[in-house]
Amino acid sequence: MNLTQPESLKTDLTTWIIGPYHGSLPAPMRLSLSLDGEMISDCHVETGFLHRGLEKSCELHSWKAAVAYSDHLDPECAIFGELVLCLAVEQLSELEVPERAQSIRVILSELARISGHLSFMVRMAKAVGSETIIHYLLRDRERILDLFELLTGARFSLNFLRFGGVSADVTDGFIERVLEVCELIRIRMKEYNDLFTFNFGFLKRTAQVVPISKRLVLASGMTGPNARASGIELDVRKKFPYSGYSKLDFSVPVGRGDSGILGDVHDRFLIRLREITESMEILKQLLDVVPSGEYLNRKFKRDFVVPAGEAYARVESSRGLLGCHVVSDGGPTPSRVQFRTPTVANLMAIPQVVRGIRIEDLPVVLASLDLGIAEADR
Amino acid sequence: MDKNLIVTKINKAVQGAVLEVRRFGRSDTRSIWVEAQSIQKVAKILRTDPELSLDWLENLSVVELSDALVISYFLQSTQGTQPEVILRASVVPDSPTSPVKLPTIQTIWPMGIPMEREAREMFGIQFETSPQDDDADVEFDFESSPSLCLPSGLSGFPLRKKFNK
Amino acid sequence: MMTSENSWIVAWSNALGFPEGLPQWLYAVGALISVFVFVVVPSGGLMSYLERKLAADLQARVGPNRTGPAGLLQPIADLFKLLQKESRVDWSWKENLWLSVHTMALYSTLAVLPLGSMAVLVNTEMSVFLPFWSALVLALGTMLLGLSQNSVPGWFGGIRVAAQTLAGSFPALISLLCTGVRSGSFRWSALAESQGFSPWEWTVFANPFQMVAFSVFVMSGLVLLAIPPLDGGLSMSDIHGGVSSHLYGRRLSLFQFGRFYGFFFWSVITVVLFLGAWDLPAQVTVSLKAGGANQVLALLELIWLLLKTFGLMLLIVWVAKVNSRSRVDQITDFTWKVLSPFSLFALVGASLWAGWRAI
Amino acid sequence: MKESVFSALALYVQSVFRGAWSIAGSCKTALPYLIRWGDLKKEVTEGYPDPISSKTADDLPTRSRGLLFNDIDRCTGCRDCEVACPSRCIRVESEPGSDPAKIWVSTFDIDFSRCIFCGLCVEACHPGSLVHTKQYEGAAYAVPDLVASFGRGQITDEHRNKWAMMRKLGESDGVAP
Repeated sequence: MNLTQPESLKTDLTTWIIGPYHGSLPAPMRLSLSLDGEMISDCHVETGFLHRGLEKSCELHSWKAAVAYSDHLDPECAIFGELVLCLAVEQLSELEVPERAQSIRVILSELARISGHLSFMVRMAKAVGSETIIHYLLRDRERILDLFELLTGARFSLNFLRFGGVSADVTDGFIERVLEVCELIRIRMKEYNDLFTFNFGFLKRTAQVVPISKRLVLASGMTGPNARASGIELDVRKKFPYSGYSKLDFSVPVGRGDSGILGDVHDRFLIRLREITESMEILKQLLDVVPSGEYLNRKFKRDFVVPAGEAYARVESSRGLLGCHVVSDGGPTPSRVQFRTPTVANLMAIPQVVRGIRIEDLPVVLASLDLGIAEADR
Repeated sequence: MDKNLIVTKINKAVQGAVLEVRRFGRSDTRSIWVEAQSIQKVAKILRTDPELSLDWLENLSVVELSDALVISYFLQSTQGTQPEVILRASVVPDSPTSPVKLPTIQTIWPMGIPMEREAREMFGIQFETSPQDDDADVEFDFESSPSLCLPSGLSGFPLRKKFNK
Repeated sequence: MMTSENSWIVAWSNALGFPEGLPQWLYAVGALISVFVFVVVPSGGLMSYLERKLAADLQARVGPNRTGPAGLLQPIADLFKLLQKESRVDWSWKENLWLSVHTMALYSTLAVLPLGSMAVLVNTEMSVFLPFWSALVLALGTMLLGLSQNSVPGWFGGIRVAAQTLAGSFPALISLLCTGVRSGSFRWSALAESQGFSPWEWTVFANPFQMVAFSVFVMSGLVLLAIPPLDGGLSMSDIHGGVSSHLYGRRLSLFQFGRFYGFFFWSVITVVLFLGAWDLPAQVTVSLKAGGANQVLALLELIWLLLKTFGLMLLIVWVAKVNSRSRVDQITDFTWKVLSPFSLFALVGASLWAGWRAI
Repeated sequence: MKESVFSALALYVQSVFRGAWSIAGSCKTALPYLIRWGDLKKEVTEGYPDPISSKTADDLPTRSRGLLFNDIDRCTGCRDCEVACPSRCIRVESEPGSDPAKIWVSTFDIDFSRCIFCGLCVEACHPGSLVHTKQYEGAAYAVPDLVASFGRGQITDEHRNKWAMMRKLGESDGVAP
């Protein structure tokens, strides 16, 4: 028996269950990984920790409460949940939204998209471990949240849209403040580029790391920036224009694979950086001339009843295609409100994406997929 | 021309599957009502037929209307050959709180797996895989039943109208 | 080992009224304790405060300002907070054993710490390599501390620290030799004399190869001791700080102070080797020595040395706070493929330069 | 043609120096913050609850939805807010008061542990007695303390006979109470 050599080197897979709350997870979900040394060989995703029965509570309360509930679909950028619900109900009850309300809605959703992408970059920075940029990003997102509070009264769950328009008109200083914030973010972009895109350390952690192939994106139903980073041209604002997007000219950034492989973490990051500049372009075009007129369709009075029928609307949220299927039986409460959320597809693709990478890359990959668990569990 | 192209194709493959073609709500997309048990065959045609190639399932939503469960598949084609189509079927459960059986579409549209799991948990629709499914060329082995969303001890299907804890 | 007439500890013990002619080891122990208590612990507190303030300034925020004027008492507050946390019930003797091995290995370098022309306890030809040995034993202690926690973060943390130290040791040694090539010997005193007070006399700016050796020495030190910019082994994001994930209370403060001490003694050695150790301007040392005020000279030299050390440490902390961490395999690749070749290049260059200068 | 050794060496050295240059570049961007250069680089943390904190309650925007306040005198006990509230956190009990036309709202509790500050109740309130204040410091040490009650308290028997006695007085000398 050779003293130095062990009889048999026991090298089976170790399992490591990363619980709902862990430093490397951007949101409460449980990953049971089977590890082969540092490499992840298999991963099982368990979600449901943020299930609040949103759709059931929409059925139990009035239509206006459903709008307040759809805020909590994706707490980070609440306006998209409200917008998709309002668009569906307006399509259902053939309620025409005045021009001014449509542009206010687009202003709010573009601001929410910028704030969503800024918090995405915060999660990326936390995963990669560079602390300074986190504070810069949060400070700039604070300016946008101040804008939300100025216009709607709340920072995150706005509850500002109503069927047929918005609940209040634009306050006086709002337009100038939005232009100011756009200018501020344009200046800050240089800092983000210095600390992120041109930083060799960040490139080393994200370039050519975990590319997602186009076939996996199509098979798993991924949408939004993750899909566009892998080269799939799908943007609801272009394919199914809603609420005045057809009149705006903006380009949709698509992954160019400029760090070697198409669809890697660096592409998914660059896409969001470019989308911030695109959103600012849209905001500038909109803010030049905010159409005057009604901000709420006068038919939406206190006792507005949604007629019987059903409708499906879709919106491009900061995470992807957000759809809402609304069914009403003419009664005071909705009979069914079903949300199609983009994070569900991301969660399903995680086991494919994560197979074969190192555990140090796991936080970076999970952050790059921008998982909003609140909208996946509903 | 394409108004009844789909209907003829489906009828040619599965006799009498299409019950009716109606406008979906007040929008101009068409919804095709199909016989519940033949959903899988119809789905295979919609997916594989080169002219139709509706290969992207955007959403699977289940609605309970006065004791009938209506399941609707929102379909799009990435090649853009077909405008958006909604495949719908309705099933009547024998009691308001009892489960219901439907053929699965996992092998045809893999992105439907989490949506089917959601429907199974919330509405009690058991999607059972028919035997000839295993020959499908599934490129990615997605987990067929990712974890549940509800606490383990909960019996009954929450989104049914008659669900009371 | 320690010539008694000019050693400061003898002077201090006489001044404090201890009887004359105590045995040598008693002086050595006295020196070790006084160095630890009066130099290392206060600089640890000051450095932790400076690091937090620097990080706050870099990140457009205020930093500690509640404890004492401008938050100066923050290190003491942190220490008490950690100390009063009660330790885990099921501590395993293995963990305590490896924590003590880890600490003993670390503080053995105290004997070698060069803190001034008269404050050097061990001033032999091998004195430069002794801290190097303790860094390796420190890595062994950290690895076994991690493995003994039988938790996944601890396990991975331990293995990663060991891999990192192995990689970092080679370029550190080679760039260590470059200084010896220039100053002719590896004694602390010889190294200090070969450099002067003004930056042009420092080894760093003597020739370009020494500059390369300096940067390689600093970076491989960071890799060797897993210090923030290159701390893949203890990364917070995926394994919760690796080895330190299951330490808390007294043990965590002990571990963190050990980490700081490693960073501190590596910077002191870097300053002594490359950045003109405790050399004050020539006329100042001569006049003080002539006037017999050895204590004041020792104090001035110590302060000048610590100033340069804190400057270097703050520079490293600044780079750590701004840039992102890299993975352990990237760190070891970087060490083998970039630091080692550059250190060899620097060694060859420095020796050629010294040889050409000699003829 | 195998790539010549020198071009590989040049590429290697160039990538090392480019890497070092980019790290230095990032450090340079953080430098102005260190020396507070220009107002874009000042620290943005606001002291709280220091007196000099800039964000006191009154410089919040006009529409900000803080803790609710109900002016009980103008409240008619119509319970519209209770119906409109999505999280059902308002509880109203009312009964006819001394003057039958005017309602005595005995309890009006808002449970701030459930309230999502959506503002639907303020919209539904006709008399406009329920408003959002600008207060945002609503923390409490125990969950029951989170319930804010604006009611006038239960009507006790001595209230009733006092009113009955007043009503009798009122009818006798023809003066309404």
